[in-house]
Amino acid sequence: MEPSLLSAIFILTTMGLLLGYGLGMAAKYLRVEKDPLVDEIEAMLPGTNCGQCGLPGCPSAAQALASRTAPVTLCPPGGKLLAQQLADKLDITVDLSAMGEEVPAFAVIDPDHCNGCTRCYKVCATDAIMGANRQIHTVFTEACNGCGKCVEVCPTQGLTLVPEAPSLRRWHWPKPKSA
Amino acid sequence: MLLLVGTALVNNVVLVQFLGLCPFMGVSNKLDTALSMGLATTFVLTLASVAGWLLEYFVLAPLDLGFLRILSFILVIAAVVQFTEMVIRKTSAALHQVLGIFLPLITTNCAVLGVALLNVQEGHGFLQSVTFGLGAALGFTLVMVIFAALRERLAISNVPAAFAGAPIGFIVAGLLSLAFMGFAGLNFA
Amino acid sequence: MFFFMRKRPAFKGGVHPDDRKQATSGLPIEPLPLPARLYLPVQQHIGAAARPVVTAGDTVLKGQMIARGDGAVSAAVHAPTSGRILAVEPHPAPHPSGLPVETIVIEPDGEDRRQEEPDPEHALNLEPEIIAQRVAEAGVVGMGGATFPAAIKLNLGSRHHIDTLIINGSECEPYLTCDDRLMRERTDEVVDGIRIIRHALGARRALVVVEDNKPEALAALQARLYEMDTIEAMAVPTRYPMGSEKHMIKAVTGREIPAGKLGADIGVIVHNVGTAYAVHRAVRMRRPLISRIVTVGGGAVQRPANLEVLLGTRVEDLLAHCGGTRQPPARLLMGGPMMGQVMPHAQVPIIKGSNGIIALTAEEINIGETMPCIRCGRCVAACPCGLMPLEMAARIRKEDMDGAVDYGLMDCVACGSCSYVCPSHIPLVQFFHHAKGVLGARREQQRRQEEIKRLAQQRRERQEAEARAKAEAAERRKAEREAAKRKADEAKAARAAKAAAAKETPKTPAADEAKA
Amino acid sequence: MTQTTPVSGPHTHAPGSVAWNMGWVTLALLPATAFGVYLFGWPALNLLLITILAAVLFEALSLRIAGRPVSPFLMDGSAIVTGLLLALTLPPWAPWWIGVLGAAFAIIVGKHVFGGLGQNLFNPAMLARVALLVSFPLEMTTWITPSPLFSAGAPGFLEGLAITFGLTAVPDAVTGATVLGETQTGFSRDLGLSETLPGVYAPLQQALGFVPSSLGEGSALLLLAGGLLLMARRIITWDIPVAMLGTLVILSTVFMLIDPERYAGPGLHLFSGAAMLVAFFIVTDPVTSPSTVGGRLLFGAGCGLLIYVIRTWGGYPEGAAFAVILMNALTPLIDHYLRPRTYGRTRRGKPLPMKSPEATAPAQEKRP
Repeated sequence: MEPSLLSAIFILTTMGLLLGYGLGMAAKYLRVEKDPLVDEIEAMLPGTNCGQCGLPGCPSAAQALASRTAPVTLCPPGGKLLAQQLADKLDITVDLSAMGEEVPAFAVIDPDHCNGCTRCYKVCATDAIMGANRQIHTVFTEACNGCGKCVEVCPTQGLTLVPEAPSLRRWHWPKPKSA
Repeated sequence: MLLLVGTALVNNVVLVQFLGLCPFMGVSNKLDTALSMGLATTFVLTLASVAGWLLEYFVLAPLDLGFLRILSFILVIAAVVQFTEMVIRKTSAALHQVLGIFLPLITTNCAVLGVALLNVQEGHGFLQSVTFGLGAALGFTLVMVIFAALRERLAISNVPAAFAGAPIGFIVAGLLSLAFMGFAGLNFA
Repeated sequence: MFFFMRKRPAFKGGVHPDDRKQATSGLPIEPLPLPARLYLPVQQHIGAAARPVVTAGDTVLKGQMIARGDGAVSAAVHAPTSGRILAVEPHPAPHPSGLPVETIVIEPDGEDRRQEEPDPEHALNLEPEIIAQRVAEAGVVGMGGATFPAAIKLNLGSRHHIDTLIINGSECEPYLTCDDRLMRERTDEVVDGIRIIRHALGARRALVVVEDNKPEALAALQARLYEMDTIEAMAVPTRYPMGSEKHMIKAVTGREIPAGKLGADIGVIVHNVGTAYAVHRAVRMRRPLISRIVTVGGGAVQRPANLEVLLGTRVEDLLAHCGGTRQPPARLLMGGPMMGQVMPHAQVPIIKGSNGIIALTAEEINIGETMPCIRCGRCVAACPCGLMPLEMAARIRKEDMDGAVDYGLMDCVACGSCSYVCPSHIPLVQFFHHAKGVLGARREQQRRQEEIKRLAQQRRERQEAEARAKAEAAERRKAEREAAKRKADEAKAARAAKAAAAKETPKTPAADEAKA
Repeated sequence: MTQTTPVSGPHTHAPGSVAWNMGWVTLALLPATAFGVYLFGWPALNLLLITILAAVLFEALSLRIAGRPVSPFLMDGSAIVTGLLLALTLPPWAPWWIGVLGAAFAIIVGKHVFGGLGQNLFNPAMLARVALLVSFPLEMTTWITPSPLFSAGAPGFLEGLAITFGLTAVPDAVTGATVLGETQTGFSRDLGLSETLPGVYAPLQQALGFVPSSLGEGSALLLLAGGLLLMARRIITWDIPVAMLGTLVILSTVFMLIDPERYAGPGLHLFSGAAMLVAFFIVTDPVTSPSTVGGRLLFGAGCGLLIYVIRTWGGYPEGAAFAVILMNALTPLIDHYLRPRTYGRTRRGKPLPMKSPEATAPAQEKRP
């Protein structure tokens, strides 16, 4: 073993040790707790655990988003607005033109079909449906976010999702054509 | 001083010597991230050229371990980058999250290692190697900021779909280096 | 040559459209005969729609309130003439979208019988609150086109120290001459209205501001204000958008309203000349706002005129009165060409804010094909609010609304100067209207999502509370059952012990069994 | 037909359009172009026509590929202006393929790759000139001593065609160097200005343009006249030309006072090379210059500074093209930081502080 080889090994190991030790100290001194990202994303989601994203609930959806295994457009009730916020949060550029300019839709109960079986308001995540046993039920449009779970559950197909009619208050200018 | 302007403009690290292209293309989408990336690289690069010089003249030259130069430089640069990453993660998690993978990548940034090695190759003294490192880093940051502003302008203009994103970025980088050729042969004699 | 000697410009930016007022500035105000039907929308002002207080079939007198203001920011609507209410139903609103609005339809009976009116009284010794209350009852709103309920501004006088009241007679929109004629023909009523407003606000001085392209109006006002010390008439250079509140305050007092604040916060309130006239009729003459002066103009109109029109009269009646249109207009506008809106058809009613009906031909509009933006910066120079319209429009085109807000979208007053000067004919203002609409829709969606998140949270808590309650109840019942079982065991054990004791003393068991 | 779909915003418009602007720019350039063609004869005319034709053809080609409607965009004249400007900066007797290649680079890479009119980041004409200068140094620096159109030595029509299409080599006798080229070679042979200049530089002659130069840059006075016309018609704004020429004059005067031997005076800098053409027609291209007055002043000053630096210390005798491209690269940065002050806000964007303390004294007690 020539001397230069020996000294080479010696120098590198000492430098490695020295720098390793220095970084160890710095790591302890600059420690940062759990990644706060997941909680922030969960706070942004609607929190109704409606399952339309295919994941059991909003916390697991947040987890999937944080680990970037799920697209930001996974949450229909959140719509384009939530997708845009999530995209900004995770700093990814996403093409939202695919999501149509969706008009909020509300569940509407057809009185002739409703036999008061109360299955729908048990499953509604926001208590938007009101009605007693064997009485015709009604839907609070204010509280309904159009998640559609009640439509699936209703035995007599009395529930349908109806988009909101255009009104002067909600109307806004279309985007002009640009050359 | 002349050396500083020379390395920053005349043979700019990115546009003339074509070093450090991956962060140049990767992090230049937004102006403020490009600026912070430039500053982080300046910090690392200047430290690296100083450490490079110290290593060369106090350790490698006396024991003529020239063959160890690249290995030891990379070791030191990696340590400095790791330290920088910890500082950034501590000070602003947002910036750390935005820079993301490109922060540890400074270690492999060819400009950082390149400048350190050039220092040794040119036989710069201590002061010269610091100004050389600083000049290269300032050149890098300047060009990063200019390029980021250009890409932000491209982001809001309707570039044809075939060129949108990276392709137009490469074209603009090419045109920018074409422009920097104007500084070729600039000497204040 | 004397470019430098011009005194400090009133405000930065702005444009000089050719004012094209010659056609109607010389014509006196002429009343419009009573139309066949009157269509009065409940939403003629900024704020909540008024709530109808009449139903189909009622007969109403002239000046009777037919819809009450709903809440703080609203304005009442009154019957312009006596007649029968045909219906309260949706009719097309005077809005480019052509969407319907709740409208009260009156069939005039031609007698024009007025509601019995208390006789006029001296208004200047009334308390400001009473003045504001009368103005609110009369349904007076900003007549310049903004239609902000005037009573609210009068109440501002009590909460802020107002030192200057500005009466906006600039009328910087091309074609419109309704304010000009009002100032010339009804100077006394306007001046009286100004004195009432100044008294209500407690303002130290009042300034009637008129652009120097209307010398006759200025002369009329100055003659009338000659002996008054607290009210003066003031000429300002003709420049669009002098009529905008922010820029009139800057031109007259040199002060700027800080972003997010009101004029009242820096001690200045601006009212339109028409509003002053309406305040005079409401407070002194005790007459509600039932009619207004409308300029009918534009290249396509046979005989332009300034008409005094009952609110609710349909645009087609105005056009018919002015001899119809020479050719189908390229665009039929309500309001001036700079900030006015395209009407989908002529079957829409005149409302409190419509200061003009302009039927424009294609040449007058100078429609050009929209070309891409060449970043020439003329819109930046023209913007009176100091914004960068091209940068905002570029971001809106890319659906980056927040980027547009960063560039100052919320400070834009949509005056139209940028679109006016753009060489590429880009409809910049429509981009900004679109962006504000989308942001409004987003805020609305955000509010609904928070609401729904709160409801979902409430439901979850209710369910957990129920589950806990059920669990406790089950717990309690279990505990009771055990207690009961335990008691039963003890009782059985006690009985067994007694029975055992009874075996040793056979002689008394029969009695025990009978008793047990 | 009455407008029924909702159309917002102002329903009246100031006169003027993109085509109107481009038309005026072409008009303002005509005198200098005509003089250049007169000065350098038929080959110059051939080169000019070929370059403009190539520019228009490539524009039509790019529009078709991009699927855009060809007629409105072609008619706006921006391709003609780009072709014309490029031709004016080329050496007068350059071969035809220089013109065609330059037009291709300018229109395709310089403009349509970015997305067409208004989207390009660099001035197409200057970009093409830089690319040609770097790739074909010989053809781009063969300057011709002026031989007016019908004078003795001038090539006839057929000869002109032959020169442009490269059939006959350019005779050496005819070539000469521009003033800047002369000073450059003089320094390399470390001759002071006092030795090199008298033989080459006569201020009046230089201003009028009877000197070797590129096709359109000879007559500084005609270019100046064209520029002032554009300013009077409000097609271009005064700030960029004044800032650029001002900086050039100030720098050259200061350095001339320091060492007249080494540094040329303002007269030479203004009237030689591309200074006038660039100041009024190229640097004021609205697409690649900042959109605020402050931004434009800084932009012009930057161009003047870079032109002076490259001309005096740089490797190339004429730095105008590089200077313009470099400053174009800085335009987005200038636009990002130099913004106008918004009404009711401070220059940094915060709402204005309330000057008079918020006197909320109720109105009662101050009633007169």
